[in-house]
Order: sequence, then C-alpha cells, then structure tokens
Amino acid sequence: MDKRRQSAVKVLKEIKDGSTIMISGFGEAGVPNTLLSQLKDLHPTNLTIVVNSVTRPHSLPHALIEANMVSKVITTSARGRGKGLSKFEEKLREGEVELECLPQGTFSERIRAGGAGIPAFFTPVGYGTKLGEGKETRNIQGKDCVLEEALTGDFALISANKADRFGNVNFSYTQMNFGPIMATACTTTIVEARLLLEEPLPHSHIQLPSVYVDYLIESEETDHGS
Amino acid sequence: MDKRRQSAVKVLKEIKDGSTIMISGFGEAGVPNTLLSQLKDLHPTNLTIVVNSVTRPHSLPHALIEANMVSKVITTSARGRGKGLSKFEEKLREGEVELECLPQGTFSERIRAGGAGIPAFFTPVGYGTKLGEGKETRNIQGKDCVLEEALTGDFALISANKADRFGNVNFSYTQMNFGPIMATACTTTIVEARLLLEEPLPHSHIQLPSVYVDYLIESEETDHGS
Amino acid sequence: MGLDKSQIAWRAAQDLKNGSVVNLGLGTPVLVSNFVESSRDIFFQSENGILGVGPEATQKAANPDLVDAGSRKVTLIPGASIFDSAASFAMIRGGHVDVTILGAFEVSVSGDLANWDSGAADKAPLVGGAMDLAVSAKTTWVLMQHNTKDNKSRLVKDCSLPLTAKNCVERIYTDIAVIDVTSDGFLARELIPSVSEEELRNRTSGNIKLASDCCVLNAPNITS
Amino acid sequence: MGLDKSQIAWRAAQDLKNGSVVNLGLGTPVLVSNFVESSRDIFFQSENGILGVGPEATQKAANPDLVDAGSRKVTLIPGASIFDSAASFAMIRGGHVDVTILGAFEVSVSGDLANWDSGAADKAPLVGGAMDLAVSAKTTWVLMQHNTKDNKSRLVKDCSLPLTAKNCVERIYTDIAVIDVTSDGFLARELIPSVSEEELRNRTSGNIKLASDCCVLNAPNITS
Repeated sequence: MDKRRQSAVKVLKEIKDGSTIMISGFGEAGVPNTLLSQLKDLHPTNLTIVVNSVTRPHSLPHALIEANMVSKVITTSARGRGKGLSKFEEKLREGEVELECLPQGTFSERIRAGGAGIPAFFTPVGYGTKLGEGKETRNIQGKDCVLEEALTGDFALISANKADRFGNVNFSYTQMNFGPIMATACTTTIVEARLLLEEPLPHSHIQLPSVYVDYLIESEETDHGS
Repeated sequence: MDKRRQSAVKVLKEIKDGSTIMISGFGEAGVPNTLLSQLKDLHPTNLTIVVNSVTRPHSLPHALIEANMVSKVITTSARGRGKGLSKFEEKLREGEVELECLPQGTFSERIRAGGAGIPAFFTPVGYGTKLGEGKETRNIQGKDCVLEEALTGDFALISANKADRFGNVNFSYTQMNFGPIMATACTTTIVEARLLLEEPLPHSHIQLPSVYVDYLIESEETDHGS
Repeated sequence: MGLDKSQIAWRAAQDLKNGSVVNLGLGTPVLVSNFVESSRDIFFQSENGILGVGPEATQKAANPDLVDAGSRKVTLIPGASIFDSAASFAMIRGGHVDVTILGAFEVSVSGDLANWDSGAADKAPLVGGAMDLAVSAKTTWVLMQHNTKDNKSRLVKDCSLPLTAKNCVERIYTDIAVIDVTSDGFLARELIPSVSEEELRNRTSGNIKLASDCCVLNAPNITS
Repeated sequence: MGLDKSQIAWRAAQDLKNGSVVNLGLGTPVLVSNFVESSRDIFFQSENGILGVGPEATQKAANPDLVDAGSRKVTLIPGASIFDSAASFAMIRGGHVDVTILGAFEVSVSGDLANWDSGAADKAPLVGGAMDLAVSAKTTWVLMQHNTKDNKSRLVKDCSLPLTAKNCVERIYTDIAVIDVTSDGFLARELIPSVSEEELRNRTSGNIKLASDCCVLNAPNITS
C-alpha cells in the first residue's frame, strides 16, 4: 500500500466543478498552500469551500474566491481585515457568492459529525442569536439548543508534517487544527506533508489514521518539527 | 500544581451513596483495579455504574454489584458468561438492579457528548430494534435515526500508564479505550497510573489533557510500555 | 458433510478486496484473518481502538494492554494505529469500515440481522458493537451455520429474535452455500457438491433461488 | 483619565484564581496574560487547540506551526497539551474552561453580550469562537471601554447589535469601573477616583448601583 503521489495536479484533477472542498488551517498554521496553489491553476469552478477563515486577502482560500472559482463559503470568519471591503465582501454584496457563517465550535462539530456518522446534534451555541435564526430549537437538560446537521465534503485538502506510505499522518503543533476532522468528513482526502516516509510511523505518533487518507503529496514547505 | 495523591482511600471517600461512576476498561485492558478494589472496601451504595462490560464474574465491576453497592448499570455487555446466571443476572431477575443496555457506539458517543457539551444527538444505530424502543425517531439525510441524550457522571475512575503532576495522561496501547471520554464527562476524574511523573509529559505524548483530571493515584499494576 | 468453521472463514477471506478495512466479530468471523496474507494490505479494525490488528501474540510477546475486541492478546501490523473508543466508533459509524463480518442467529430474506439476543430466559443482553457495525459498515457479511442444531433454517422470512439492524446483510457464508441477499430474495451463488438444489430449498426458510451461474463451493482441507 | 488597556487587563488578572483554565479573546483580553506570573499555574486555552499557551515567542524562536487563536507565534508552558479543533471546542462547550475573557461592543443589564457583529455596512460577519466561549465557559468576563468614541454607553438596557449569547456576562472591567451583572442590574464594585457616582450613572445606560462596599479602583502605571 502506497498512497504517495508524485504529481499533485494529477490528483487534484479529480476535483470537478461544483465540488465541496474542506480546507484545513487556522491562522497561517496548517493551510495546504501547495495543494491550493495548484488547484488555483486547474481552476475548477462553482466550488463550495469549507474553511475556518477567509479574512486575509493574500491567503490562498481567499484567492480561490477572487479567481471566481467559488460559489459558496462555509466559514466562521468572513470579515475582511480593515474598514474597506475585501474582494470576497464585494462579491458577497453583489450576490456572486453565498455565505454560511457558523460559530467555530458548531463548524468543528458539524464536520466531526459528518465523519462520525452522526446526522444531527443539538448545541446550546447560537441559540437566540442571528446565527440560530431559522434553526429548530429545543430545551434539553435545561439548556436551550439549536439543531445542527452534519457537514460532509467531496475533497479534504490538509496540511501536515509527516506521513507514511500507508497514509498515517502526524502534525506539527497547532498545524493540526481542522485537519483530522476534515479528513474524516470527505469522500477523498489529499494530504500535503513535508516528509513522506517509506517506513510506517510509530502508532504513538499517528494523529490521523490511514483509513481517512487517500493521497499524499510532498509539501513545498519546510519542516518545523513537532 | 500537583494532582498526585498518596492515599486512594482519602480521594475515593468523596464518592457518596447514589453517585454515578464511570469505569474505564475493555476486556482486561484499562480497568482501574487499584481504585475499584479500594472502592469496594469503602462500600458506598446505591451507585449507578457506567462500564462497557459486566460479563466477567471475577472482574471488579461485577464485584461491586455482587457486594450490593450498585442500583443501576449502564453498559453494552450485560450477559454473564456461560449458560447459568451470573450474580448480576440473578439480581436483575429479582429486580434488585436496573439495567440500561446500549450499542457500544451509542454508549461511547453519549459519554463523549456529555463531556463535549452536546446535550443530544441523532444516530441511525438502534433504530427499529429493541434498544431503540421508546426513543424519539427522525429521518435525517435519508437515514432513520433515534435521538440519544448526553451521559454525564459524578466520578470517572480511569486506568492509565503514565501521568505527570499537572494531570496529563498517557495510555499504553488499547488501555486507552473509554478513559479519555469518561474523564471529560465526569465532575471529578481519578486516574490510576503506573508511573506518576514530577516532570511534564511532552505535549506529543499527552492523550488526555490535564484539565480533565483531578487526582492521580499510583496503580499497583506493572508497566507494559506504550 | 458441510464446511467446518475454518473453511467458512477461508471462503469469506477470498472475497475481501486488497487494501480494505475489515472488522471481524467474535467466533467464526475472527478466523477470517488466518486466511489473509499480509501482502494483501488488509487492515483489520477492532472496535476497542485498533486499526491494523496483527496475528494473536505468542505467550511470550503477549501484552495485556494490547488486546482486541474479543480480549485476545494481539500484535500490530506495520502502519497500525490506536485510538479511543469514541474515535473507534466514529470510524465505524462514519462508514469508514469497508466490510464487517459477523456471526448471526438469523438473517431474513430482506437482510435483517438478528445476532445479539438469543432469547435465553433470564440471560441479560449483550450488544457490544454489533448494531453499530451492522448499520454502518459499507458491507455486512454473515458467517453462520445454515441450520440450527434442531434443523431449523437460520435463513428466514422474518427474524423471530430481536433485530440487530434492518436490511443490512449483503452476503451470507454458511457451511453449505454462499448466498446473496437480493431484492428478489436469497440467491445462492455457490453450493457444496453434496447438497442438491432441492435439499438447499428444504433447508432454507424464505424464498431462495440458485443463481444461473451458481458454482460449486469447494474449500481446501484446513488443519489448525 | 481612565485606565488604559493594559491597566484594564491588569485589573482582570488580579481576579483569576490560581490553577484555573482561561481563554483570552483578541484585543485587550489577550493582554491579561502579561500580568499572570507562571507560579500561579494558570493555563491559558487557545481555541485553535492549545492548553497552556506561554508568552509570545521571540522572533528567533518563533515557529509558524505554533500560533494562538490571534495568530501570534507563541510558546508552550510546562504541562501544555495540543489537540485538534473538535477536541478544543469539546473542551470549551463542555464547560471545562473556567473563565473566558472577551472584548465587547455592548453588554446588557441582563448579561446579554454583543461582540461579534459591529453592524458596519457590507462588512461580512466574523464570529470565530466567541459564541461557544460566551455560552459555555463557567464564567464570562468582558473587558471594554465604558463608552464609545461618541460617548454612548456600552453598558445598555438592551443590546442594539446582534447578540453573541444571552445572559452570559458576569463581570465587566472598563476604563473607569469594575461592574458585576446581577439580577438587580449593574452593580459597580470598584470605581476610579476621578469619576463620581453621578458621572458613572450619566455614562451608563441601564440600571446601575454602587455596591455598599464599592472600592477605589487603582491600577499601577504600566509601561510596555
């Protein structure tokens, strides 16, 4: 079994117009820049992207939107930095892109639920707020809750530190963030890692088991330890 | 910060009659035998125990039932080994103990939900079966589901391999099983470990973060590596 | 004479695809791993938190912290990983296990499975991971004796025992046949030479047909 | 002159209990960690997956893989752990964070919090972890300027901006006072010497009283 691939392009070509893509990363840690930059060149369109933040105008998730590849964004942080509008905010105003904004814990839990076979769950977060509007509510164990459904995707693009040929993955520090859950929630998971190993990772180093990973690509970033 | 304690008895005395106690372990791996044997001597009564299995007549979870300390058992595996009745099965027949039997994934997920602030969730498992009877049902994303509520407890008794004075915990192989989730779902978590360390565990070895652990007791078992 | 347990397990092992993730139930199913060479890259999942269960440990190498869901002391294969029970059932319930192979008391013509409650008086229930596995795996296979000791069919029109899950079994391996559960009822794919079509019908409750390309079911002699 | 941001943060830091788990929001709240000595065993949680955030990293030691929720390159304290985002919000939503300290646009007399949507035209929303933290932490404190630049009170009868969570704020630290949210309305616990009770009332919307034991709010000069 060897999930390592030489060409990211060959793998990314499986992403068709209209796909839902989950993208790992929090701040600058764990963003799959190697994969995103190649995806931008391939230019599939009408994508739904699931990503924690699109606030930074120079980030690659934002660049996909600027390049007219994205029709819907599911995120926790959509506001562009500064007082002016970001390109994404302009497109939002013009109705060219759809937005679903979620509390970050609900965003995480919906993705986890998607991977864990939990079709829906109740959470107290968002109840009585604009982000809870239109959602079914119920008081459970004394807490007012909203009902949230599982979120799944076609492709997860994940950034990691090391991976073995079986597809087992190890992250460096907070590079982990959404990577492990997004990998579980998508039909096909592509991981870029700085180090692709022939030998198996020791079981105690594995933070994402092989079953969730389909393809491994060498990242163009450098190793920052773990 | 030092969560290590010399005397298990002193800590276990906090467990009052009527408490709900979660007990880790799958097969013989990860059963907190040091804590359970002392708890048996202290003999609190009217306990609800949450434990994966009470099939083995010589195990300490079963011994708590035999010693008339338990009024309710929440488990996945209640059937005694062999054709005859176990002491637990006899008590069940006489109505001396109440039983809630759950599919193991539902058992795990209800405990995880208890620790993760998810008051309830839908799962397809158990739908249309005796274990789904009386539960609210709904079809979500094409799947017939039952609604399950979070499970929480007063005390978690967990067996581990190593722990540092902050309360960070490392398990050995499949000793992990229900330990990490039970620790999150209980008000007070007591961990027995074979090795209690003054120095902090490296972050990459921590499988249960310190915030979930209240007391550490040295286990009377021997180290089997990790 | 029908197949013995090892031969039933051998037959099922032949149908596993290389590279797949497989969970084996207690009893006959766990024998399947004896007939899978390591070169096939099949990863056995154990619901107590292992992906990549290897052969049973020798007494010398046995580690009481490393057990499978049947409490056997086991080893790990290269590339194996270990996780907690919530993560394990997230893996199972999330549909990441390709095949679950379970024992059964009864399987109905619509694929309903009864394998967790034998109905014995005063015996307490034991469900373990059976419901999660049967509902959630991409494919559910059953290994069982075709008939009970008192000659009743375990393949039935409707299950009489409490259900594990509805409409989940795709294939049944018995001591006399390999049978698919189809929208048209039971369909025998393979039959041992000593059993005729008529005998198969007589020994099976519920609608059963022979596939037009029904083969002879032969298994090698296995000495364990 | 009221307190500056560092002084507000300093004041809040005095109320943290040793050994507690604390999440700090962006802006003024994150400054609180500057005023907590390591001997106090306070563990700062960062919602991107850290328990035990240490001081900001020196440029030399900075690791781009080790950042906090405000994207600062940080260090770890002894005993720190790292986990994924689902585990991090399980920790938060499960009530395992003792105190969350957040910035705010408005806090209502019943403890409603508005801190995620300023209502600026055409600007997109940014909620991050604010709702999870405000709903779920055992205690929610707010650090904010008492008044807006055009002299409106940020303490209000009812929030005019979209809510983060209802009925969650327990204590407010402003540039002029420390105020508890009680069932009887705002209750000033401490007030800076240059502000009179009357001025406090004038600068506050919604019912505010002085506690019978209301103290003088003094903060040291802080040079950063």
